[in-house]
Amino acid sequence: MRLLSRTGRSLRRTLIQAVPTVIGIVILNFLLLQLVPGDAADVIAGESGSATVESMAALRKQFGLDQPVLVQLLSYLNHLAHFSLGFSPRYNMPVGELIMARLPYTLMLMACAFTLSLVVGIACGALMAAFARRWPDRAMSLVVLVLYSAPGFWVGLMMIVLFSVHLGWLPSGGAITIGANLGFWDAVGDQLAHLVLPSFSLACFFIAVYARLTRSAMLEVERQDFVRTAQAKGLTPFTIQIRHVLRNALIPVTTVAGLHLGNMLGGAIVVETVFGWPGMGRLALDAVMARDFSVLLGVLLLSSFVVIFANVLIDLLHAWLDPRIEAE
Amino acid sequence: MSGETSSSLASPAAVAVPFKPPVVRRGLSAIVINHPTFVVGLAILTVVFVLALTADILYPGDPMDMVGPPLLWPFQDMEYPLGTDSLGRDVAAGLVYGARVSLIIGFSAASIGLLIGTLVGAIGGFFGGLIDNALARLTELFQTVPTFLLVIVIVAIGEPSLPVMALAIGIASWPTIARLVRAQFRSLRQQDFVMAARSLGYSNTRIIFMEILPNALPPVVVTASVMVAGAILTETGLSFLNMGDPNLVSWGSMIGGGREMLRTAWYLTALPGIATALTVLALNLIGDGLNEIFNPRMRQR
Amino acid sequence: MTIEVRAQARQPGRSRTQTGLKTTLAALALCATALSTTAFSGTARAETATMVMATEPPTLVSLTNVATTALGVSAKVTEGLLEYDENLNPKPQLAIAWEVSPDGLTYTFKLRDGVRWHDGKPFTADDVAYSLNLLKKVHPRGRTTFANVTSIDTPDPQTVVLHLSKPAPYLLKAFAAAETPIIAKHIYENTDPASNPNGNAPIGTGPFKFKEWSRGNYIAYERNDDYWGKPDPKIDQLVVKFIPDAAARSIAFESGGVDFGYRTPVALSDLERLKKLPNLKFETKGAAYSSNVTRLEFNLDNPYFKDHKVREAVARALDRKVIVNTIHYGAAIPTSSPIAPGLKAFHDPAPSPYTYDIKAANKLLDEAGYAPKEGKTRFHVTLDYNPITTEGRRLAEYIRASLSRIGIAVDLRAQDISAFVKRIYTDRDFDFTVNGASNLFDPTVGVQRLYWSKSFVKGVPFSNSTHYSNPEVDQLLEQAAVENDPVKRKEQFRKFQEIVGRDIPDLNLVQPVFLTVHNTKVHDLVTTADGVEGNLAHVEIK
Amino acid sequence: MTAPASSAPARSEPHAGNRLLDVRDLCVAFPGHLAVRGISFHIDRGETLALVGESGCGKSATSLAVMRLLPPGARIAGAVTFDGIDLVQANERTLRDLRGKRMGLILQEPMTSLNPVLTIGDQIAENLMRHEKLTRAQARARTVELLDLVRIPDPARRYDDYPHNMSGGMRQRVMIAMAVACNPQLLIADEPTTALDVTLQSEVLELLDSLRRQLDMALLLITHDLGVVAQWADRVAVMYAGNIVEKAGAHALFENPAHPYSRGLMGSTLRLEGGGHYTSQRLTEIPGTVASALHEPGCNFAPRCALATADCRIAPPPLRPFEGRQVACPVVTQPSKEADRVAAGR
Repeated sequence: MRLLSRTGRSLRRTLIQAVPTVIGIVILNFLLLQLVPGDAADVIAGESGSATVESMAALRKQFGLDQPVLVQLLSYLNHLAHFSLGFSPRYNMPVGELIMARLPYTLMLMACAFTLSLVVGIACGALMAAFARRWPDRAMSLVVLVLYSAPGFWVGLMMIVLFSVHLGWLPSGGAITIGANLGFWDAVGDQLAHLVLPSFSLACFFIAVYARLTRSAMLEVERQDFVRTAQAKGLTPFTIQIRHVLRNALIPVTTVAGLHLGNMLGGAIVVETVFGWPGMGRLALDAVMARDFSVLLGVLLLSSFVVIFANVLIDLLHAWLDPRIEAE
Repeated sequence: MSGETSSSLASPAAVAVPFKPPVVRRGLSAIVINHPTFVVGLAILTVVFVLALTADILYPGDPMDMVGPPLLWPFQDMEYPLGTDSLGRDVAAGLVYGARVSLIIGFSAASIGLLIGTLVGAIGGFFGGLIDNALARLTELFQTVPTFLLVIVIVAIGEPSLPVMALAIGIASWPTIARLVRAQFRSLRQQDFVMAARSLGYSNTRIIFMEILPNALPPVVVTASVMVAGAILTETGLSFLNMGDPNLVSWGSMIGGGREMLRTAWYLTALPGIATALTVLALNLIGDGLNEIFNPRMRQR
Repeated sequence: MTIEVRAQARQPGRSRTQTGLKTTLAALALCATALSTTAFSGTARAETATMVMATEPPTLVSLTNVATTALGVSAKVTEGLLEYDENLNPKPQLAIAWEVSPDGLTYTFKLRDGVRWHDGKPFTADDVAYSLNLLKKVHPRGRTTFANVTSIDTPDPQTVVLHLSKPAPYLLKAFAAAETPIIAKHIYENTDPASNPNGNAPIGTGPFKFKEWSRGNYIAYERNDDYWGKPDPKIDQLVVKFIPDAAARSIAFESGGVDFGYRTPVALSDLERLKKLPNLKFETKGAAYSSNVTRLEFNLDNPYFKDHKVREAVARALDRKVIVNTIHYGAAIPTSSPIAPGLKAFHDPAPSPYTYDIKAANKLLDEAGYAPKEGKTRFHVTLDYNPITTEGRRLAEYIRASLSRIGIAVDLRAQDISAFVKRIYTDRDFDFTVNGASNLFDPTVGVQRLYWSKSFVKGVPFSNSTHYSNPEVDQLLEQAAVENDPVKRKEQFRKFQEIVGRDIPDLNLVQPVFLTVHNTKVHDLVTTADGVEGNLAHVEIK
Repeated sequence: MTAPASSAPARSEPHAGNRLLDVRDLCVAFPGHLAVRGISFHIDRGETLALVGESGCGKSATSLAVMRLLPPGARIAGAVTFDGIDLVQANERTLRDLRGKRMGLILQEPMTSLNPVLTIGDQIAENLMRHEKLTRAQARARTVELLDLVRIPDPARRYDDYPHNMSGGMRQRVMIAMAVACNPQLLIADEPTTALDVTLQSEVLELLDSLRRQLDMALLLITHDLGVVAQWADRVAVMYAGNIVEKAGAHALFENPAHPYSRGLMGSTLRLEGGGHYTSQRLTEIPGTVASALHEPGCNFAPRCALATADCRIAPPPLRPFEGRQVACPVVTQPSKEADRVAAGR
């Protein structure tokens, strides 16, 4: 019950807060994008390798580029008011539909990478805290630091060479094995097999972040008095580490977890390019190249929603973890 | 109870303490011994700095010049110890000049980010009220937009060159600092020394920069090293997507250039990757070390 | 009694924590690997051919947008009147017979009977007439290709007659499926061709029917069971997969993830290694329909490149052998003629008068009055390069290194395709640029636009970017456009190549050789001039 | 305040059976600081021993050393025998089976010594289930009984409360319930009431003592508050700078403190019975500070001691029997006129 009332309240509060942020994002990016040289018509002509004056004019009219900027902004905002993300002339389909085709893949990749980084990160953090100041801690800290320092896509590339080419365990890219019309479970297995490398490549930076965070949080908690009380009860160290120390250390970790979602989505762009993963990140990149601003704004909006919504979830997790919050 | 047996009034020493209590070291030797990681980080960074500074002396020619046969493996031809890339350019020269580019971008982007972030955080944190709310919304806005995408758009606006990239990464990375400084200012604002400064009639700006900022600096300094590391990683990402500055050899452009030959000449991707990882590792180690030095409580462990 | 001091250094009860956490981590790693190995060995698949492309096409019908990616997929569903052999001689497709009047002003096509659209409606001459008229209006090259066509009439459902105001010797080679797609009148009539949903879910007469397009992931086509060319096609499903990363594409070929790809789908640097693999084959045929030329285009309004001596010096500073071997790893043909070697009928193999000679280049620059200042640099210029191909950048880097040897300091400028097109063709804010242009199927359509002074129009990409205007060349091009006699036409183009070769408004460097890479189990992949851009009706998996 | 019901028999021959905890020459060192410098004491079953001294004299370190809960950096030496088991040599497993089951610990700061994210009931039940092998339901029932035992109102409902829902006094009761859950033989209370206000102090101590009698537990009471010692302790050990300077029966110590430091402590405490008014009676001060005396070769208290002689500075004085107690001061234990004069002058 406590959680339910809390959900309603925090959802409402975040949504109210979210509206100005979203409007801000739209306007800021719309103006920013006007400064980008070249427009969608140039792109199509560039790709086609030929054009005539008439075909360029026709394209510009079709893209609505011949109207003044303000009119374009207002038409976009009124589209938004009707909950439609506008129409993408380049892909010749509504932006909403285009993004919805890519959104599940990005959500899958993000969810997988986020859980992987949290679970593995916290496990490593706990292990490092358990062995504090001895060789396992030093060794793992170094490994974690290397993960933290190496460029994500470089790790991805190296993993492709190792796991896909030499060992052949995992597919080198793409989202599913097409045309293999596998049974349901095989399809799920196949999807997971494709998901392993990209999500680890995206997650490796964040595993390091959460591991270091958990380690310092746990070392902090270990100095508290109630840990001594627990020891005085003769509990096994494993129970103490998990039930008492980790349980309290998770609170500072979850507060920070939400902050990294923004740049995890950014990192997804490069990972999606390396693994040919049909996510929103690459769509956004292509949209910038293709100067298809309605698609780019659509992606920016949806990714902001994903980040805001995820923060609401994290806020709930935080409240569940820390009963003191409810007393506010 | 080791030592003598009990005897007359002279009485034995109550008990000779059987071990020497561990000694706590002070001063410079303390830093070296208590924080090996910090020293290692500093050492690596100095090596990279020296390489970057002496690039002209080590490799006087233009690193992008096609000097040798293409695709030489490292140590295959001692004239090019680390081999050559697909266009016959010396990889070693590329790494050395790349160090210069990466450091320049790293530090300039971080300083832009620091500048904006500190200003926004300080003003927001200090004045509070409407300004703080607006600035907080702005920070949040920049935080929700995927940072990398913002960098790409800014680089697409300006032409992909060193200054534009540094500006783009700086603009995309200031929110982290803003949040940190704002939190610091909000807590430091209520401290007594601020009341005292106010009572002496100091102006707000003087209080912000001369009184509160020095106290808010330690965590900022620690995050600064992490920001430099982040900037270098973002630059490699940009160059990897062929958005880097074509007139400069950077580690990112070398990784990007070597990407196609991943199957055959994987050293073209591996070497700059390791160089990047090492430099970023050094910066992170320094960040950790600074954190421990500034944070005495940690030292007693 | 000595008390052995037990160091309290270990927090009491540490050993149990280590073992507890260690076991959970080991278990986690174990199940991850188990899961992946079982799933990946998929069951046997119905006969499917998988084609790989680097980027996703904007549309599936090359009607209003002829991006190379669109050309790659359009013909599978939307066929053309004719197809062509390696020497561009026409062969029947939707048209079974064709006749050109001696004066070249009337073209008559006899259409195949009993052909049906995928939605079951019959295919008739009205569809062809409607298509050609629409192409003339909306197709990026339609205006020039069908410029002389004044009217099209359909005496009976199986016959189409084109009437021309002036002869168009190149027209008969324009009817390939990807270049001139024949679309269904009942689908496109009174709709806006650019935003017609058929572009995303095409209905045509081709061997494959559109099944599904998962954006950013793949396009799936299924066999058209009542295709007019029975027993083709011999495969049940054609899948087009998008892999943006070159290294990943090489890996896909090696691991059998994809069956074939065209326009050199793998990294050039990987060619040597991949050629040793037993399960891969490399085909040079199938690229005759659109031979590309990589060129260095001078902006003749630029103070330096206005001077012929400077252009000649640059010409003498570039070694085409190095470009072929180092930049293209051997997969290119050196050329100095504006007409690509691929257009065998018109290409003049005569070598350029300006051979590779660094000393002569330096002398020319001295004569032109640009003495080197403080030792080395004569002057600074900026080189823009077309970002679409990776070779473009590497060629720019080669030019920069070569010109530094004759004292010209070159700064490279990178931008994406849209900024590049705007800078070169609209703003004309460039010194010289590395660019590529396709000669297409005939010099009048593919080459004339680059050298004809009237085609210098601001804002129109791939027009006369050098701003070259030579009345004699204009006259030759205009005559060849309407010259019916092939011998005279060949001579006109030979003379054109000689003049341009001397004026060098731009330097034609190499013609990249587009390789089609396919698995050995794929047969009859390349049977026409446009190769994989054709309808792949005869493809078989054995 | 009533005098302690009965003080333990005067120093009598230690009969092994009754001996619960025997500490011999215990040393504890932290990095850079020698906290405990070789102390010895014992506790018999059902007896309350108070360890009293200023803060920093090593009494808390001693309590943690007994339960082997010192932080990793610390070093320990000497022998601590608990019911026949030498805790210094014992391995982790035996120690863990002892803690909570046969030894209970109560910490000083109720605000921070309970896990904020677990209910108080779970934290008590945890101790029961660890040692008594009870099912969850049985443990819950037993916990409710325990909460009732420590006089927490409406225990069934309060089981599911979190620490932040309860007051300081309540939380200390929960700590006590937790410590006595498995009916331990020895209870160690490290300044259990220092953080509470006075009214609560006596309530908690009275509860502690009644439980001690009910469950026949020995109590090692660590405090700096002489009032607490006088009222609740059977025997007292006075600690100064890591050493025990005097061990005596509580009653005897208050009647006639022998060691100069004990006397100084007594002098600096307000005595109500004496009827003295603050205007007439000055509280005596002990000159100097603990730190200043730390590194002296001989008796640590010498620099601050009025009776200090040359002998005191040679070697740290051992505990020697004197008037039915043990005192570590050569001057006091040696029958000389000058000592008597000073003693009489008090």
